[in-house]
This record gives sequence, structure tokens and C-alpha cells, in this order.
Amino acid sequence: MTQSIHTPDLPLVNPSHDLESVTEKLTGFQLAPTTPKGWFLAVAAAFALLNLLLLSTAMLIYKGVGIWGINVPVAWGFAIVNFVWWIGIGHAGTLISAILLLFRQQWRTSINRFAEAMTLFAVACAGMFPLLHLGRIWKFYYIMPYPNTLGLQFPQFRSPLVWDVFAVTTYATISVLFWYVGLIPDVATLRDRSRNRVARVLYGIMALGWRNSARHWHRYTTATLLLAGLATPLVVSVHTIVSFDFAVSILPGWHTTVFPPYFVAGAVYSGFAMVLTLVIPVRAIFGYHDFITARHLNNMAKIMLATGLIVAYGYVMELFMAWYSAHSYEMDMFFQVRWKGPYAAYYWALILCNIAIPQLLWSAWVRRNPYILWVIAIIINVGMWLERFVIVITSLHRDFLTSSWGMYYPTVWDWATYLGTIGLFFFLLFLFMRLLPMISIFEIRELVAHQSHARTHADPAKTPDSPDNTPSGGHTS
Amino acid sequence: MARIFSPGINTIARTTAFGLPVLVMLVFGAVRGWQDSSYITGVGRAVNQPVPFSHQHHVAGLGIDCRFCHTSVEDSSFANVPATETCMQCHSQIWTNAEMLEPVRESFRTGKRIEWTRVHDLPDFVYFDHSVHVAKGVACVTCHGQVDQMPMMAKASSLYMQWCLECHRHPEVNLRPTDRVNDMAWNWQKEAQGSAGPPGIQSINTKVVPQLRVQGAPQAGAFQSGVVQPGAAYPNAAYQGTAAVDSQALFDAYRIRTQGITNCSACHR
Amino acid sequence: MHDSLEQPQVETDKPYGILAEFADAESLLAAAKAVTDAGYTATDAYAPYPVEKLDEMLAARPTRLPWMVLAAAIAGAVGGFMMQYFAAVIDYPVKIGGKPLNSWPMFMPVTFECAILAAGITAVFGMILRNGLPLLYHPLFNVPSFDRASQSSFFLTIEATDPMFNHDEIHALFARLGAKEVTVVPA
Amino acid sequence: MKMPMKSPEFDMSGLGQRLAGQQGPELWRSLEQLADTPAFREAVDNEFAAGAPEWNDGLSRRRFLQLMAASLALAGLHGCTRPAEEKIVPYVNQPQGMTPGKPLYYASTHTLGGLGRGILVEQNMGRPTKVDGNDLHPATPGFDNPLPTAMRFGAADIIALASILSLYDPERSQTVKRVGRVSSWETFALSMEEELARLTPRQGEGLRILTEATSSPTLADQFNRLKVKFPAAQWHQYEPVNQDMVRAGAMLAFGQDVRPIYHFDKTVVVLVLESDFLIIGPAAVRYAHDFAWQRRVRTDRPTMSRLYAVESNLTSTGSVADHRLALKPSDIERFVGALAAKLGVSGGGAADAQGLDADWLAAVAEDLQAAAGNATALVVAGESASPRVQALTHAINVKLNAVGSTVTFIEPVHAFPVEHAESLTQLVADMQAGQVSTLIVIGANPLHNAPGDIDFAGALKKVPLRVHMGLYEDETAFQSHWHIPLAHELETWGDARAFDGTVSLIQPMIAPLYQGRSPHELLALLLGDGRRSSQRVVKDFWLKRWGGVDSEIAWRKALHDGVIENSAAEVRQVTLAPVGAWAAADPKPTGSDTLEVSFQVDTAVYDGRYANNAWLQELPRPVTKLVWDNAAHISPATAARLGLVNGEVMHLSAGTRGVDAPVWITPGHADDCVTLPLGYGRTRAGEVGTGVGFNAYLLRSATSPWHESGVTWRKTGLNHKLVTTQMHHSMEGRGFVRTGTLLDFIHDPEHITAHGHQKKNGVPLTLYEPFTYEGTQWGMSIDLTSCVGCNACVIACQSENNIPVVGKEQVSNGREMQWMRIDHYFEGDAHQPDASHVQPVACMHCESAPCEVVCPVGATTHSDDGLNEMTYNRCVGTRYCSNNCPYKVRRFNFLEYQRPMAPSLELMQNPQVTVRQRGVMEKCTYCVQRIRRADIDARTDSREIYDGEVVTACQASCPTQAIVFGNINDPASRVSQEKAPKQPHAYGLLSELNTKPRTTYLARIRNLNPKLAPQSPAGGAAQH
Repeated sequence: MTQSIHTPDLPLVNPSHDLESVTEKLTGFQLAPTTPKGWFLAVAAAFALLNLLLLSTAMLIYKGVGIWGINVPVAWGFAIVNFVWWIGIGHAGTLISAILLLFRQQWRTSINRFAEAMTLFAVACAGMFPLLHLGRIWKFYYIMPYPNTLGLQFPQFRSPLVWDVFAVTTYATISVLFWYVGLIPDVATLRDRSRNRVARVLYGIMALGWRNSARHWHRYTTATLLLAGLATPLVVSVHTIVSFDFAVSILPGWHTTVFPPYFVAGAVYSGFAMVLTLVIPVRAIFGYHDFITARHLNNMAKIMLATGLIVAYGYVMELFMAWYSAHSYEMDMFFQVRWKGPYAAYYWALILCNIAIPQLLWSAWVRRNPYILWVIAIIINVGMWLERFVIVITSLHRDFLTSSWGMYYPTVWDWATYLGTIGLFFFLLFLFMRLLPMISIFEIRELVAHQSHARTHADPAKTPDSPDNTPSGGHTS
Repeated sequence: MARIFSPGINTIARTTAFGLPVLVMLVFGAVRGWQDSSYITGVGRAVNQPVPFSHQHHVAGLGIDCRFCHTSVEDSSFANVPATETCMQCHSQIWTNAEMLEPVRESFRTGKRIEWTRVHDLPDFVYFDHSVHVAKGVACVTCHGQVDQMPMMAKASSLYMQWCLECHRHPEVNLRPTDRVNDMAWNWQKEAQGSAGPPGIQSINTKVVPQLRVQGAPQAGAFQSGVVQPGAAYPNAAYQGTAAVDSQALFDAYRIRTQGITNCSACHR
Repeated sequence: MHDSLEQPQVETDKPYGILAEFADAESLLAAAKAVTDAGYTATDAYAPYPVEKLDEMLAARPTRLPWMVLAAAIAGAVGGFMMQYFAAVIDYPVKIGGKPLNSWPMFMPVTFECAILAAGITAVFGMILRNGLPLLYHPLFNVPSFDRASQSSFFLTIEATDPMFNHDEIHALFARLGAKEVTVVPA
Repeated sequence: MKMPMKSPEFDMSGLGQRLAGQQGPELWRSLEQLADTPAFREAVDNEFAAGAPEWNDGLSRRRFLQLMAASLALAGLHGCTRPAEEKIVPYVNQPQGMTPGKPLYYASTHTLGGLGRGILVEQNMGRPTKVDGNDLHPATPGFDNPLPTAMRFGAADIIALASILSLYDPERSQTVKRVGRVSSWETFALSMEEELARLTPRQGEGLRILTEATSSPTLADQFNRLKVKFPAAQWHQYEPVNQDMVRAGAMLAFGQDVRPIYHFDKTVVVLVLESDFLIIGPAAVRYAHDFAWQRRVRTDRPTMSRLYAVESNLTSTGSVADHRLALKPSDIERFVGALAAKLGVSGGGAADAQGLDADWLAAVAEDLQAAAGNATALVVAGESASPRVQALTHAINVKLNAVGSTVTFIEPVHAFPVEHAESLTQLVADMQAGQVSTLIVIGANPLHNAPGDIDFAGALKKVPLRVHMGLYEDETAFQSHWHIPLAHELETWGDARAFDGTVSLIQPMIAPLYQGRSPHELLALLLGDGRRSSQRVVKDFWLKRWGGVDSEIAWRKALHDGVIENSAAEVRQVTLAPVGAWAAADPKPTGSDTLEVSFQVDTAVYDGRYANNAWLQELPRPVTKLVWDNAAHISPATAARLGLVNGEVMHLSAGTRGVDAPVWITPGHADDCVTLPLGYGRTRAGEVGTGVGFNAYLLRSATSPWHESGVTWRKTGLNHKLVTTQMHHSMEGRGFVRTGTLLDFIHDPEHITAHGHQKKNGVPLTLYEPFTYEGTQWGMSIDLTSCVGCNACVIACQSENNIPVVGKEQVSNGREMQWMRIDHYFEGDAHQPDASHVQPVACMHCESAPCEVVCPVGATTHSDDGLNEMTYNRCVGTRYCSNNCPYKVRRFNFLEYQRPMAPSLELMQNPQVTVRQRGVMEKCTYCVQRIRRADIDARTDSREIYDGEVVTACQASCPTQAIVFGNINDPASRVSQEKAPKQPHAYGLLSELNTKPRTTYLARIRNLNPKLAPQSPAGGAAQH
């Protein structure tokens, strides 16, 4: 991959840029004195959906989870499906900022900030569901260890749900910190560029008095590198643990050892799909073509293709193991229930969305065509939602005792809650876009500096201190 | 462009930065403390009653046995509050026109029941059983405190689960000979010196297996070990009313099985 | 004072220090090297992005952050496991699904998360605190042109606390190093 | 431990008023309202829908407060606020013999079709909370408990068990009403006395009394005296589910009215003709008990009786049968004729009735004959069988030496036995003719359940004065001038005779909640001594009859035991009437252009009188598992022929009579005929029962009340949503119910429970060192051979554990709450299944329980004595445990099902069991409250718990003792005798999942006739 970085025809940033113009361009929208109407419209739409969330939540607390379609045997419905879906989407950000950082992938620079923000908001949406789906939400704190009138009250640490609580909260915390650390220098820039007194004060407080000192930069880059090192196993662990919610149980269709890798891959898959879904329009609207180039799209598409194939492998292994185990319940689950059962349509739809269609990505032309890429990305988002639906609902609705077989029909409230979280997601996203830099400015500056540096010198690939094999992380963070 | 902040801001910034976490801690601590405060637990807070009944007077003053009024304490989960007639047994003779007793007399006349306010009130999902505790030598005073010193009844302990567990995890600590359960001032020293006074009503020790049980307690299913021979008295404590026997001896003598008493279903059903 | 919390010296008679602005990273690097070689210690450089080797040029000592983080990680892991062990074996030893009280394999996920959480928090707050932040006021912010340090320009300071601090010599030195502009920063 | 009876006046006396007080608004309205328009009646009627059922969730103040509470909690304020203050209200005079906090048990009687079954009522602080059977009563034999120490319960049927809910039903009629307006008993008494004054000179001419069947000696005595006072008055009886056919049959066969008593404990070969004797009727519990005794297959007792069933619809009895033949009613008659002929009974039909399975017939005949040798054969005809079938059956039984051994005859137990249909027809005719001036209806509800060809409503309008006495303001009450609330049997005095004549007393468990009066009081009024309480009436009668000084002692003993000793009717000798009395031509085989209809008593709401009992309405009916509905049952083949699908509404008509009925396809049903359950389509049953199902009485005729042939049908194009709790009736080869034949059991018992490849008692695989379970370890065994699927355990559990009812809509969402369910599976061909199995399923209390591991808050844990505990107050409702439970026995409060609760229903709750809140998971606890009670008693006595000291609610109620519970760590305990290795056919459900269930099953053993079912060595295991 290091080669692709130095493919001369595909620079990461339009060479015409210098430090000044980059800063100018990337802070333009945030510091603009007047807000465009389009933004207000977008926020209004998102806010409407957000209110739908509030309404359905109020209804939920007032009446109980019975307003959803869940029942016995299908005691988990949309809530868990959406939880897994959102948390999966929430994997791209950290992956891009952490793993790609460790791999010294400079192209991450243009998208990591946006992806991280997306991660946070996705995790926020995801985090709501485990709480909302509780029968007695007002007792949620029973799941955490804390001192009370029982003495010390503890959760039951053998339960994957408790692992979830720890994993998701840790993930959320680390993501927020990572994101904030990345923001500090850029907020400092906003502070110094802003003409608005209030903005200056607020940005000033947020920047903590950052003054770009070399000594600070030194610790700063070390810290970022350490965070990346921590976040990488974390991001893998989170979806592994989410997959344990199912894998640890004894249900055919859930009790599967391939789940952890296949869930993680699926998470990255959906994460990148969502990044593309969002980045392509943003790029068009704000004219960020200079920073988010065809090469970025290309690379992301490649990652989707790769992870998509891992997911496909996961599907195949499920079937193979079911057959190989010769376990009658497993065989029935996969070859009867999923293939021919009442929800078979969902299964085949997910195969189409997650496996068949993404094969188009083998073509470089498709990978660079924003329009097609965007459509494929959306299809994958849908597909990944279907995957979770199939895993949760079809496995539950027909388990061991035929006498207790049942069906699950989502109610209007199921849908309202789901759409509501989408509203929340975009509402936060739009606020972020207006108030904070969507692209990490100082890292772009760095990139610009290196490119000009490279131009002045003969062949950057040979220079000992070219960005891709320098020992210190200083360059890339 | 001019600077945004003046030098003073740094102190403020630092204080806030370090202060916030501390503040949060404090709030949590306060809430926890609040839960243990007597305002919430009601410990030591005398409760108003329709009749200002004084345990101090009746127990310490007149030396009436607890079981004279709370008759069901040994047979039932519920230690009953005495019926009006019980009060009237005496008060039809003495204090017959005391003003404060009017509600009792009225109740007796009209048949309208007296509404006492509950002092020891467990949540509805907690099932406590008096009989077994008394039978195993857990004294009244252990949970209800020195009622003989309470002009008006008040809780002596929070009755929180934490508090229950302390004893259920180490039952031997709070045991005493079963004929002393109603003794307010008892302790092992007095027992040793024999200054604990004459044994009380030997309720548990003399209570024999009820008639129904006598009729051929079947061998089928009854454990070979520990079957009570029909009609046999309960195994008395090694305690003879003279030498001090430590709680552990009682623990063995009363065959207290720690197994199960910390199970959830021991109290929650 | 390099690696310790930095306090702005506010002294009436002496200024905070002298600030020189440079055109680009290369000249800043060169200047930093020269200044350090000249024996100045109370120096600092400012750039809109992490310029590689700049800290070395200023002879900054490597940070101890990694060790702090490692320690935190270990503490988190141990604490996390002990909490679970205490809960499941000591405090509430309850039979759960026929599993032994200390079913340690099932305690691993939480242990791991605790380690990461402790380490991550340490990394971030360690960095911020070691950098002496939050420090919303700093004498440099009095210099209007310093705003550009966060945008496109490069600066170098020699602070008044430096034993060798001397107006004329420093002005001369900066001039030699081709500073675009030299300002005396009031305390 | 039954306490000596004592007057219940002390308790809850305040309650009656309190509840009457609930009706405050009613009072002023009645004063304001003077008009008596139907519209007003409707309005009033709706207004009376007080104590709306729990599933009716409109926005109420209460709900709003709940919401507030929840939000407060959300705000984290909960636990930081003072608990609400509670009161203790001690007695003024504490009743004798009662210890506050301890339940008392009283013996009493519950009647069904006029016949009594003994009940034992648990009373907590004056509130009756649970009904069980009385083991001293012949109709409700006990669990043969070796232990005198333990509470001795008798078995019971669902109706007796559910009667506690009817007692507290907030919709029971509460005050005397005069044309819809509130009145009082005194006012009624006055106007009645005027009326009587008018009647006396006319010798009571024009006075008619309509009652249901009754067997009460006291009531009979009162009627006799009334007859003396008013010679011209007439007493009519109408019970929609009556013994007219039996009576007619006996007349045909023996020339006298005698009633058969069966002795299944003596039978070896039984043939049953369209009778569900195991679960329906006043003797069902006793019959099921005796029958099961003969089929209790154990290693030390490898014998069992054999049951052949011939019936049109698939009943529980049919599922239990070893061989079953599905025939439509007319064919059944031909079958009996043929059988009679084969057995050489004169007056039979054509020995080779064509169209019938000749081999089957031959095999059965031969088998019966073989058993006739030692008088162990028996043929049973259902109460709905035609007189000729009844008579032929008697004749056959005589031939088989059954009479005197497996069947005996007694004179009718009912007071003044009459032909009910005739009695009603007579009454209606007189009413039409205007010969009836005063009609007093006691209990009966002819406006709902009179046959479709009798226009009772029309005739009723011609009666000047109409008085109705009943539990509810039902259809008949609505058309009457006076309505008198009838006191529930649990709140009044009375007496009744059992199926075998044994007399038992009815004593009140609580002072009447409303202004209910007993029939005795009404008759006392008519007799002119209206001031006499029901207690006086009943007691005086018996004291007078016994006479002597000991009569008081006898009375107390009778109340204590619940039965009057040696009061059973003595056996009557019978001789067959001259041959030919019943000889008639077999009915012609009916064509398939029209349908035959047979009516059936509903297994839950009986004849409809229990329609407002939500427990019964929501009880999954045997086989179909339908709830909250009745349906027209037809066979798959017929459905295919008529092109009908489940839920499609068809119109059935016979002459002028007709009814619309939704179809339910029932495998195992006979072709070309339809079965219609009676008792639905109530129009004034109350919130619960009104409008549930269709009224099959409309199609019924007085002349042939049970069968209708030549019924025409057509589609209506309508559809009705029928709700069932089980959609899938195939085991998919997963062998949940393991079956084998008796021969398998004798020769290769291990094989019966071997399923697929896995070994039954293989070493459990585990990475961990398993826990060692010491001391008492609870476990259960369920015998699938004995279980008849009568549902008693389900209701008993519901009653014991405060289980809510959720309503049709929620059940259709798969949210039924019963902790115990009875799974049903078909085996073999989908159209005519070879076998039909039932399997009671509740929490298995697995030793390695999947549910426990996944609970994040430790709300479900394992106790030291092996229980899978459920701590409600700890549960946050993630429902993960339910997902991970392979048996799906966990139930979740998806909505607030318990509250708001009618005040009267709050009285019914078992104080020993927490009432669960919304959002909480619940499930079978092995009746942990009873276990802990026994545990505490044992600890107090410093002994171990005796075997049989803990009896779970399901076990206590089980007529066949299929359920055994106890300490599995004790090799001598009864439950250990029912488990491996003692019983080779014991197995654990889904034990291959290594859950180590504490509840195990005994495989179903079937005693197949080799002639009909060639033995496969693989036996039951083969069909997997």
C-alpha cells in the first residue's frame, strides 16, 4: 500500500494549496458569520425525527416495552438489532484514526475527524438502546457496581450484557477523548481566526490555551500514538463482546464461535459504508474535492471490499459448521428456518446487499465513481441492518421446542424509535459540521508541508525521512 | 488581535479542572449518606400513634413479657399487634378512665379497629419470618433495640438488606439461649455470673412436636440423620443456665444451617 | 522546568521574553538549532503543525507518558479483576448456572476494558497536565502576530528566565538567523 | 390441619359495605333516573363495567401516577425518599384459633351441574385466596400422601379451582335491582309478600319456579314444603348440560331411572363412546384418578389398562386412548350396534355395518370379551350419546359382567330428577298460554342457553311478574322485573350431593362481598319465614334430620371434614328390560352433502355460566390451545372439501335455526361432521365474557340437544381472528415426548427414551468442576402416561402465584402469562394422526441453567436447595434469560398487567407471593413460598423436611397424580422412585443440551393391541 501513497498522479491534497489557503478553506464554513438556509433545513428535518424519538421514548416509559412487537419467544426485537447496527457503524471512526494511524496511512488524514465524529454520534445512538429495551428502565443502575443499601451492589459479571456495558462505555469514553485531543490544535486555530467575541471565548476555553509549543507537540504526538495503540485492541474488543451477547447463549444461530471476527469485520464494513454515505455528499457540498480525493474513495472502497469478503466468509462458515456439526437444531436453523422459514426473504435480501452487489467494487472505475459508490454504500448499510435482523429475530422465533415457536411483527413504535435515533444522529452531525472543523486542519497542513517539501526535493520515496518510514509518529498525527 | 483572557483566568481554569471530579464524588457520597440518615431509615425517630403506648412503661416498668401481647411471634411469620381486647384485659381494671386510653375503650365499645402506624415496615417483596428467628435464639432486642427504653416506639436499625446480610452471613454472632430471647439486658457475662435472672418462659425448649406430626412420622423420605423422634422435645442448647456457653455452641445446638439463609429466595418470593 | 508544569513568570521589570517569527519550518528548525547551540535553555518554538525534530533541536527531554500509561493499564486490569473476584467469590457467592464462583474466563472481558479505560484516560489527561494545560492566559497571547502560530507562521522564543537573557545579544542573534520580525513579549 | 369451622362473621365484615360503597354513583343515578328505556338500561349497564379488567389500558389517573413514579425514579430520586407510611389494624377481638400471618383451611363444596365436589379453601386473615380439592370427598380424591403431617389436598377440576376468581369478580351483580334501578332485599321481600298474599287463595296457581338441576337436600326439603303451601305452583328445571340422555337410556335398558357409577380402578379394557369423562363433569376428577391408577406403569408394576375411544371430535380422553377411532355421531351409533351384535347382545344392529373398520371392531370386541372373564371390561357412553347408544351400552356391559364390578347403578342423585328439555318446553308452553303469573328464575339463564327452537324470550314477555336470582345481571336478569344477586357458593351456606350421592356441606369463607342471597333465603321468603338466614335454614334441616344430642357434634364434624359420612346412595340392582326395547334400525349412513353437528360442553366455561371468568377464558383449550373463543371444529379433509381455512366464518343452519361460526381445523376430527362447543356468545356476561365466541345454543333443538344431522352450511366470506397459544403441533422429530408400548417397557425399557444418537444418561460434559448438591434438593417428575391434559395444574398455578390475565390481544402477541403450559403434539399423518400427546411444561430448574449465566443483575440465581430462583425486585427486564431458555418457560410483564386492580381482586392475591410489576420477568418457582414455609417449620423443629411435606400447587391439583415433587437427594423419597435409575423410562426434556433439568418426565407408555398395531421392537423411539 505504501506504493499507492506515492502514486504521483493521485496527490492526497491538491498541490495548489499552501498552509494559509488550507486553513482558510477548512475554517470557512465554521467561521462564516451567516449560516446558509440549507443547513437550517437539514437541521430542522433531523430535529423533527429527533422529536419522534422523544415521543416514542416517552410512550415507552409510560406504557412499557410492550408497545414494541416483542414477545416470547422473540424477546429481543428492533432495540437490539438497532443497537448492534449503530455500534457497528461506530467502528469506522476509531478504526480509521487508530489502526490506519498505526499503519501510517496518511490518506486517513482527510477523513478521520469526520469519521470520529460519526463514530461518537453512532455510539450515542447505539448506547441508548440497551437502556431503552429494559423492562424497568428506571432501575438501569442495577447493571453497574456501586455502593448502596445492599452494601456494595454488583452486577452479575458472567453476563455478556455486563461486558457490553463496560465495553461500550469504555469505547465511548476513549472515542470522545481521542476526538477531543485531535480537536485541540484546530480549535486553537478557530480561536485565533474567529472574529466573534463569544466564539473566541468558547473556542478559547475548549482549546485549553493551546499555543502550538514544540514541547507540547512532542507530548501531544506521543499521546495520540498511545491512544491509537490502545484504541486498536479496544475497537476489536467492542464488537467481539457485542457478538458474545449472542455467541455465549445456547440458541442455534447464536451459539457460533465465528461470531467475533465476523462481527468485527461486519462492523468495519458498515462503518466505512456509512463514512462514504456521509462523506460523498459533504465533499460535494463543501467543495472538499481537494482534500477528499478520488484516491480516498478508492481506498475506502477497497477496505469495504475486503471486509465484505470476510463477512461473506463468516456467512459461509456458519452454514458449513451447521452442516459439519450434524447438530439437528443447527441444521434446522440454517437450512430450514433461515433458508425457507417465514423470514427467508430477509436472509436472501441480506445476501444480495452484503455479498452480491458489493462485488462491483472489484472494478476500479466503480471505486472512483462517487455516485455508484454512494449507492453501494447505502445498500451495504441496509444489508448490515438486515444481517442483524436475521441474526436476532430468525434465531429467536424458532428455537428448540416447536411448541413455543412464534413470530415477530414490528409495531409503529419500533419504527419510530429507529427513525428517531437516525434523527438524533444527523442532528448531532449537523451541529458538529457547523461548529467544528470537519477535516483535521493541522494534519492537512502537515501533509501540505510534506508535499511541498517533496516537490522541492527530488524523489520523496527515497528520502530517508519521507513520511511513510519515519520512526516518530510526529508526522502523521 | 488582543488576547481573550486576563491572567486571572488560569487559577479559575485550574480550580474547575481539578474541582469538578471532586465535586461529583462528594455528591455521590452525600446521596449515600442521605440514604443512611435517620430521616430516610427512621432509626430513632419516634412515630406518632393513636394511643401513646409506652413500651418503656409496660416492659421495663411492669415487666410484661413481649409474647403477652405479640402472641404470634413464635408460630407465625408475623408478630401480631395485640387486639383491643388484649389491652382491655388490664385496662378494664386499671386506668379505666385515663384520657389517653379513650381510643382503646372506644374501639372496644364500637368494635372499630385501632389504626396503629407501622414502625418496622419492610418492602412488600421481602418475606421475613419471626417464628424461625425466635426459635433459633435471635433476640427481640437484636433487631428492635431496647424497646424497654422507648417511651414511643422507634426503629433501632435501618432494616436495609445490607443490615440483614451482616447477620445472615455470620448468624452465630447474634445467638443466645432461646429462653432469653425476650430479655432486654441479657449478655454472656451475666449468664456466666448467673446474674441473668431466672430463665424466662421456656417457650422453645418446652415446645414439643405438635400432635399431627406425632402420628408415625414416616421413615420414607425423612432423613435418617436428624429426624426428630415423634413427640421428642426440641434439642435444647448445651446451655444449662449456669456455665457460659459461647454462641458457637448454640449455633451447633440449634442446628442452624447457614446453607440457604443467604439465598435470594430466603427473603424474596 | 522543561518537563514540569510551566508557569508564566509575571515580573514587572523583566519582560516574558523575546519572540522571533520565521517564514517556514526549515528556517525555524535551523534557528532552534542555533539558539540551543548558543546555550540558551529557556527556549520554545511554535509551529502550526508538529514539525518533526523540532523538540530535539530544542533539546527537550523525552516524555515519561508511555510509562504512566503502562502503569495505569496494569492497575486497571488488576483492579477490574479484583472487583469481579470480590463480587463473585467473596461478597455475594451465589451459584450461577452451575459455574464455579471464580469463573475467571468470564471475567476477562471486563478486566480488559478496565485496563484500556484507565490507560486511555491517563494518556489524555497525562498529556494535558504535563503540558501545563489548561492555561488560558499566556503572555504570548498579548502579541497580535502570535495568532498566526496556529495558522501559517513559525515562532521562536527565548524567555527572560534564561540565565543568558540579554536583549541586544538576542536581537542580534535573531537578526542573524533571518527572523522576519522580532518582538519583545511583555510579561 | 383443617381447622374446626367457625362463623366467618368476624372477618371482612366491613368489606361488604366497603365494596358496596364502590357503587356510590349507582345510587344517586338510580334516584335521579326514573325512565326505564332500553337505552338507559344500556347506559347503566355499561356504567356498571366497574373494575375494568387489567388489559383495558386507557389513560387513567392511576396510570398517570405510575408514570410520575417512573419518571421520579428516572430522575434518580427513588431510594432517596421516605417510604410511604403504612398502618397495622389489629382485630378488636381476635378470632379463636387463628394466628395472624398463618392461613387456615376450611372444607366446603362447589357444585357443577347440581352435583358437589369437595373443596378445601385456604383463607388468609379472613380472605379466601385459594381453592383445592378435599381429599375426604369421593369426587376429589387426594394425592395418596404417606404423611399425615403434610397438608392433605384433594385433586380438583379447573372450574372449582377458578371459582375463587368468580367470587371476587367485580362484575358480579351487587345489589337487588328493580327494573334496572337499585333496590333492596327488604323492598323485594315486602312486594313479594304482597304477591304471595295474592297467590295463597289460588293455591299458588300461576306461580312457577325455574331452577337449574340441584341435589341439595335442604333445598329439596324447602321445595317440598312449598309444594304443601302452594299445591298449584310448579317447579321447573333446566340445565343446558343435563342427563336427559342418560335418564332416557336407563329407562330404555332397565325400565327405571338409574344412573351409572364407573369404577375405573377395576378396569382392564375400556371402550369409551363420545365421552370426555376424564376432564368434563362432576365426577371427572374421581374418574381420571381411578383410571390413571390402572395405568401407573412402573418397574415394579409393569401393567396397565387399555383404552379404546370412539368419538367425533378429538378430546383429551381421545388423546389418552391407546386406540382411537374417529366417527361421526351417526356412525358411532352404527358402531355400537355392530359391536353389540358381535358380542351377541340382542337388539344390536348389523354385525357388519359397512363403512366401519371391521378389524378394529373385531379386535375391540375380542379384547372386551377377554376382559369380561374376570369382570374387568367396561364400555362407557357419554352423557351426550343418544338413548339407544346408552341402552346398548348398558346391555353390552351386562353381557361383559361389568355391572356390579366396573359399573354400578344408583338412583338419581338430583332432587326431583326430570327431563329438563321437556320441563322447559312445558314451562314455555304455559307461559305462552298465559298460565304463568309469577316466574321466579333461580340461577338459570334460559335467555342464553335455551335451545334455539324454544322462544323463551318471547314467552317471558307474557309473564306479569318476573323475578331473577343469579350471580350476574345476565341475559335473563335483563328481561326480569326483579333481579336478586345470588350469593357465591364461597360466601353462603348450603349443601349438595356428589355424583355418588355423598352429601357435603357448603360453608361461607367470607361474609358476602355484595348483597348476595342464597336460594335457601329466597325460598324461606316464599315459605313466609323470610327472616331466616341461610345458615339457620341449612343447619336446622340437618340437626332435625339427625336429631339427638350428638347432632351438634355431627354438624361440626361434617363441616370439618366437608362430607357427611356414609351418605352415599346405595347401589341399585338392575335387570335388563325385555329384549328389543332399544332395538331399532341403525341410522342410515348420512351423505356428505350435508353435515352432522355434535354439540360439546366447553372444557373451560362449561355451559357458559363461567364466561366471565378470565382465568377460564384465557385457558388454552385442550388439543387446540385456543383461547378467548369457541370455534366450529372440522377435520382437515372436510375443510379441504368445503374449501375452508382456519378462522373463516361459516353459516350453519338446521331448519329455522342457524349460527355463524369460525372454523378451526382439528386433525383427528371425524369427517363430514362439525363439533360446536356450547357456552359462548354471551351478550350480558360482563366485561370479560360478553361477545366472546358464538352462541351454539341457537342451533340446538330441544328434541335432540346433542346431535343435529342434515345441517346445511355456506360461507359467509367473513373472517374471525382465532387466537391460539401453540401454532406448531409437530415435534419435527425432536422427540420431546418419548413414547413406547407396554411391551417395549417390559422388554427394552432403555430403548424407549433413547433418542437419536445421544445417550440418555451420558456423562455431562463440563469444563468446570460441577457443584455438589447436599441436603434437600428439590426435583419433580411428570408422568406423561398419566397426564390427561385437564389443565387443572395451569389454573392451580395461576391461582397460587397471582398470575395475571392478559387478554386475547396480548395472547395473540405471544404474551400469555401462565407459568405452566401444556404442550400438545400430533404424531404421524397430519390428517388422521396416529397419536396425540400432551406434555406439561414449566420451569425445569436446570442445575446448569442457561438463564442464570446471562442475567446481568443476578436476578435469577440458584439456591442451595437447587431452585432456580427469580428475584423480581432485582429484575430490570433485559429478557435475555427468556431468550436463552431452551424451554421458553419464562414469562415477561410486557405491560402493566396487574394494575390498576379492582379492589375485590386485590383481596384474592396470595399474600405469600409478590405481585409482579411491569417490566419484570417471572416463571415457575416450584412454589418456593410453600417450600420456604416447610423449610421454616422444619428448622423451627430442628428436623429435616419430611417427604411430601411440600406439595406444589400443580401437584396438589393433579387428578391423576402425574406430578410428583420432592427431595431428589433422598433415595427413599417418592420423587426419587419416579426418576432414573429407578425408572428406566425417565428422561429429561432437551437434556442433550446439558442443562441438567430438575424436572424429568416418564415416557408415555401406550398399551397397544397387538392386533391393531404390529409391534415394532423400536417401539416409540421409532417415530423420530
